[in-house]
Amino acid sequence: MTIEEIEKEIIEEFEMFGDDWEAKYEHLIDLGKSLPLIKEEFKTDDRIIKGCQSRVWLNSELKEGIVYFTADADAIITKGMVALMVRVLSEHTPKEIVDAKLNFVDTIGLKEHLSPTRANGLVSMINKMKADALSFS
Amino acid sequence: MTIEEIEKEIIEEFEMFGDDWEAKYEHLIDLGKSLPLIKEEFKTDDRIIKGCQSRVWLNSELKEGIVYFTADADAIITKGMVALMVRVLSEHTPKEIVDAKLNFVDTIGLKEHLSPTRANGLVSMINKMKADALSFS
Amino acid sequence: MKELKNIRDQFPILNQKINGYDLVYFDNGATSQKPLSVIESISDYYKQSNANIHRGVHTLSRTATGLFEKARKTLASHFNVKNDQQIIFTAGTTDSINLVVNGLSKNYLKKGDEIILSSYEHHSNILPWQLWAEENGGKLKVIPLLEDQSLDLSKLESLISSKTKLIAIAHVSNTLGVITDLEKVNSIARKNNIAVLVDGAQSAPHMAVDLTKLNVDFFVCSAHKMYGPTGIGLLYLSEKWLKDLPVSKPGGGTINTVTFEKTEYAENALRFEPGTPHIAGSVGFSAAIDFMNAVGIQTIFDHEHQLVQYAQQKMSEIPEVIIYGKSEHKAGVISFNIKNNHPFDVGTLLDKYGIAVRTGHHCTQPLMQCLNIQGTIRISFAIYNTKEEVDFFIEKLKKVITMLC
Amino acid sequence: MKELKNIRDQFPILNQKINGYDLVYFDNGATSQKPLSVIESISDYYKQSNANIHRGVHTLSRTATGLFEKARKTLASHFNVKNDQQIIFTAGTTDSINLVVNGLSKNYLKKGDEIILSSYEHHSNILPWQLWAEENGGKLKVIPLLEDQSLDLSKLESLISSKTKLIAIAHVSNTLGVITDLEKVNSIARKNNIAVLVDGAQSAPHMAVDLTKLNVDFFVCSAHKMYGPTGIGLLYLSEKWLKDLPVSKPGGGTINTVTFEKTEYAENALRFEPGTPHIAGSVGFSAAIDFMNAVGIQTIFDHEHQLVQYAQQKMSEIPEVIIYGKSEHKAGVISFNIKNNHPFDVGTLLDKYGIAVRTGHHCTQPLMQCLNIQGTIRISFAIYNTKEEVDFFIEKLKKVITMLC
Ligand SMILES: Cc1ncc(COP(=O)(O)O)c(C=O)c1O
Ligand SMILES: Cc1ncc(COP(=O)(O)O)c(C=O)c1O
Repeated sequence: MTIEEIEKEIIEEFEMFGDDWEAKYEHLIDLGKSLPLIKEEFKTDDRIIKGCQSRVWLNSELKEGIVYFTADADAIITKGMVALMVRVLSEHTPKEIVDAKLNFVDTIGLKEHLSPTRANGLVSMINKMKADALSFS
Repeated sequence: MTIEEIEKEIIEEFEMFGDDWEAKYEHLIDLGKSLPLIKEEFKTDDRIIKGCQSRVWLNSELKEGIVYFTADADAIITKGMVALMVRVLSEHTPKEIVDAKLNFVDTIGLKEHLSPTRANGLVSMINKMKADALSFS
Repeated sequence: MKELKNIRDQFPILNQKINGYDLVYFDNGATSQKPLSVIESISDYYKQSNANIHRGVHTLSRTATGLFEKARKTLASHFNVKNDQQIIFTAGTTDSINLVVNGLSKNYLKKGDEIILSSYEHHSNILPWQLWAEENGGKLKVIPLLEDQSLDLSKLESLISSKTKLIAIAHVSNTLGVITDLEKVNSIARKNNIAVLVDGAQSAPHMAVDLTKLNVDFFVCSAHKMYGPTGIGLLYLSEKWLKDLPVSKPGGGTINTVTFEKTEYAENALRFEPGTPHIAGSVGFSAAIDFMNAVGIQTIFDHEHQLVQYAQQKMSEIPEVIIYGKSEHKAGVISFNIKNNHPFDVGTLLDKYGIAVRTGHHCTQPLMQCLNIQGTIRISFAIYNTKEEVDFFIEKLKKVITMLC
Repeated sequence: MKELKNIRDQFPILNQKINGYDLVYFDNGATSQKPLSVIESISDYYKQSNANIHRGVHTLSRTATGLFEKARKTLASHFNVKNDQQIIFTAGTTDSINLVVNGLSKNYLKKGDEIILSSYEHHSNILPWQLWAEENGGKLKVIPLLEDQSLDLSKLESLISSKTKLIAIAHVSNTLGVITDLEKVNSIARKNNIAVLVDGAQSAPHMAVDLTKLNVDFFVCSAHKMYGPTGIGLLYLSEKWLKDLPVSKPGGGTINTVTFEKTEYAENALRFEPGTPHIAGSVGFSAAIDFMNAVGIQTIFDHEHQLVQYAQQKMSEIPEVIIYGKSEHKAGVISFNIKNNHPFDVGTLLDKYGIAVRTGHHCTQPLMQCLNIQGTIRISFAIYNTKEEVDFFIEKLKKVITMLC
């Protein structure tokens, strides 16, 4: 699937909840609760992306021209967002990742989590994902 | 004359000008222009009372229980006010000086010159006159 | 006391919806909201009286100078300080502390000297001392916590050595709400001839502070936590330090005379207020003090105390809640966590219900290290908060816990 | 340009009587008046968006943080600075200069080093350097004046030695209005590898300043002289100094991590903004910049320049008037005296006619010593001043001269 297709899939998934933000957040929390997305051995300090409050760990690997992300976060909502980002961006080419607009965050009504004034590490994570992709290209 | 009698005399003198503040200030300037009120030898740095802008020199002497003030200022309006103060307070007993209310300044419409936020040395001068009188008593 | 309804009406910001819910503002420890009287005092200042102060011969400048100096008097009388020149206007608590540290490091603090802090100090009352210590071979010592997260003052004397020069201590912990027994701290300090700086950022908004009675060397606080504007705070100096504290931040207005070779500084508060001060801020600060006194400081304290008792009672009935700072002696702050959850998640979800709380380390990372946690959720009250808001908060907190757990 | 009448309407304070006369506000060099847009941006902030910034998870805190960071961007773009982190909010010009001096004195400035100032520096750009020099065995050197009271820059190179570390210089003299040839100063400094601090307190209000083009190390100014609020100012750091300037004023918000033993400071502008910033001030500062740009900086400069030319012409026709700073290259300021009269008297009487001027040394005592005078009377213009006001001033000045002489 292309990045846009995955985004579309996520949008449809969230559309089911309509305006019920509580249900949306419950879903996000469930996503966050799914197994750790990163190997314990990768949860090292040099892989931490510091947000003001919640910490995010990111590992990026290139295999045969395709980037693989694994990640984790210590706050569960951030982790849910991280899970979405990994789902969207992982297993694509560097160029696809760098070009991704990630409009879905806006559409599913979680835009606030991408605001640079938000006290989490998510914005930095996306920047890091793109930077890593760029460095592979 | 008592302090109050001199004050009354000054009030009458200024009443002649009615609401004409220009005339009042011209009179004040004339008072200021009258000969220096202090002997040149007394215009020493230790006799300076520092205001923010205009400087006032004050000399206080006690002779037979009576306080004699002489003073000068480098700004002419301040000097006019100084002349009035000396005229009112000089040649009285320490107690009379300390007790003086100096309401005349208010009545003749020059009250602003006695405001502590005024950038001249007049308030400090009156404080010094009273302090000197107190030290003599 | 004015009726609470009436008081809330004076805070226009409270009358708004966040995510469709009425705003519940429980982040007063970070900054309080401002009553109309404060907001209008600032606009009025700019619309009617604005001018630069000191040395001005013109009418507006005299008016502005008068307002600024009246604000100083208002603060002096509020804190029961006899000589209003002991009240210095600064940019806030942090600025005040830095001014003291920089001044003291000129003569008073020497290489090898020691400063005592408490375990619950705010970064603003740690970092300036730490920087001094690093650069000058000084040392910081820390008063430990008791089981109930109040200070173990029985350890204070054993921390004191012949090198101890100052105790810098919060009057009220911003994270825990715990009130420091300053009388005890101060009597130990006096006995050992040690200076005391009190960080009153979290006490001045909530309780009566009598600086003559307190009799410490330095007291600092911020207007913005006291219903006043941003950008202005206070530094109180004892009579001794008003004379003895060296100028460390000079500039226009601080002087009697200047040549390129040599400067003679002014004798009074002005020597510590370089440049054009925050005149509008002083006017707003003064209006805030008037507001607090119109309501009554004791009324504010009692009201907040009741809210804390009530909320703490309700919260302790929720099994997942861990409350920090269980001391009875505390001001309007509750810090807590939800077992096995990150404070950030709780804060994010509460915000969805329009409830503004603070989460994280609250600029007290060393305290977090003592408690061995990453952060807490903090609710903190002001006079305009209500029992109904606490009820709503409790209801939604329970909901959030079901969502997260 | 908006019509001038229209502009005056935006300044409510101008619409008042002083001693029965219309206020003529010619004290803009001390502080400017504020347009409604600035006043209301501050009230609106307090009525709608007030919260403490950074790290906040709740909506209000995000809004307030957004406003504060937007203000930083507005300033960066106004001064043509690419990285907005190079814009530091301070309490004002004086505060900015002290922050630079304290930071530089940690590593950059060494015992025996020399600083070059100009003859017309404001006390705020003398005293912090002087204090550093006194305490650290440093030395201040002074660029002399020419006959026309502009700087004798031909002497600059001869003042430079291998010990010279910095030139601290006003962009525009607050007393004389003379504009410094910064291009020349800066090219000499670059050639000799010397840092340059520009005191822009009197240029930023009156003319376009392109900091990328100027290419100096430090630039400082105050909002209150630029139609903005009190209590806030700016410190611009070059890319190099944003990295290299040591933190000298630490506190809450400046850090990444803190323990009692060691602190790791933040990398960006935050490291220089300890404690709760003047958030309302940043919002007002930003609104003031928007106001200036809506009118047009060039329009402001031209308008004030015309007023200066006009007033100077009229004043030079009065035989008792002595004007200082006759350089052609000047911003909206005229300093003068009446022969054999004290400036204080002239100012006092002008105030009686509702004309607000500044008198005295204007915080430039060393310049007064150079000119061998006690003080001057200074009139200084802003966009809202008019030719009619100048006419009224000239008429009353003549009247005052007859009263005094
Ligand atoms: C040239 C110059 N530098 C510095 C200052 C000090 O500015 P502030 O009082 O806003 O700190 C002023 C203002 O009077 C000034 O004109
Ligand atoms: C106890 C304590 N000290 C110091 C500060 C710093 O105050 P400000 O940010 O106003 O400088 C705060 C505010 O967060 C505080 O709570």
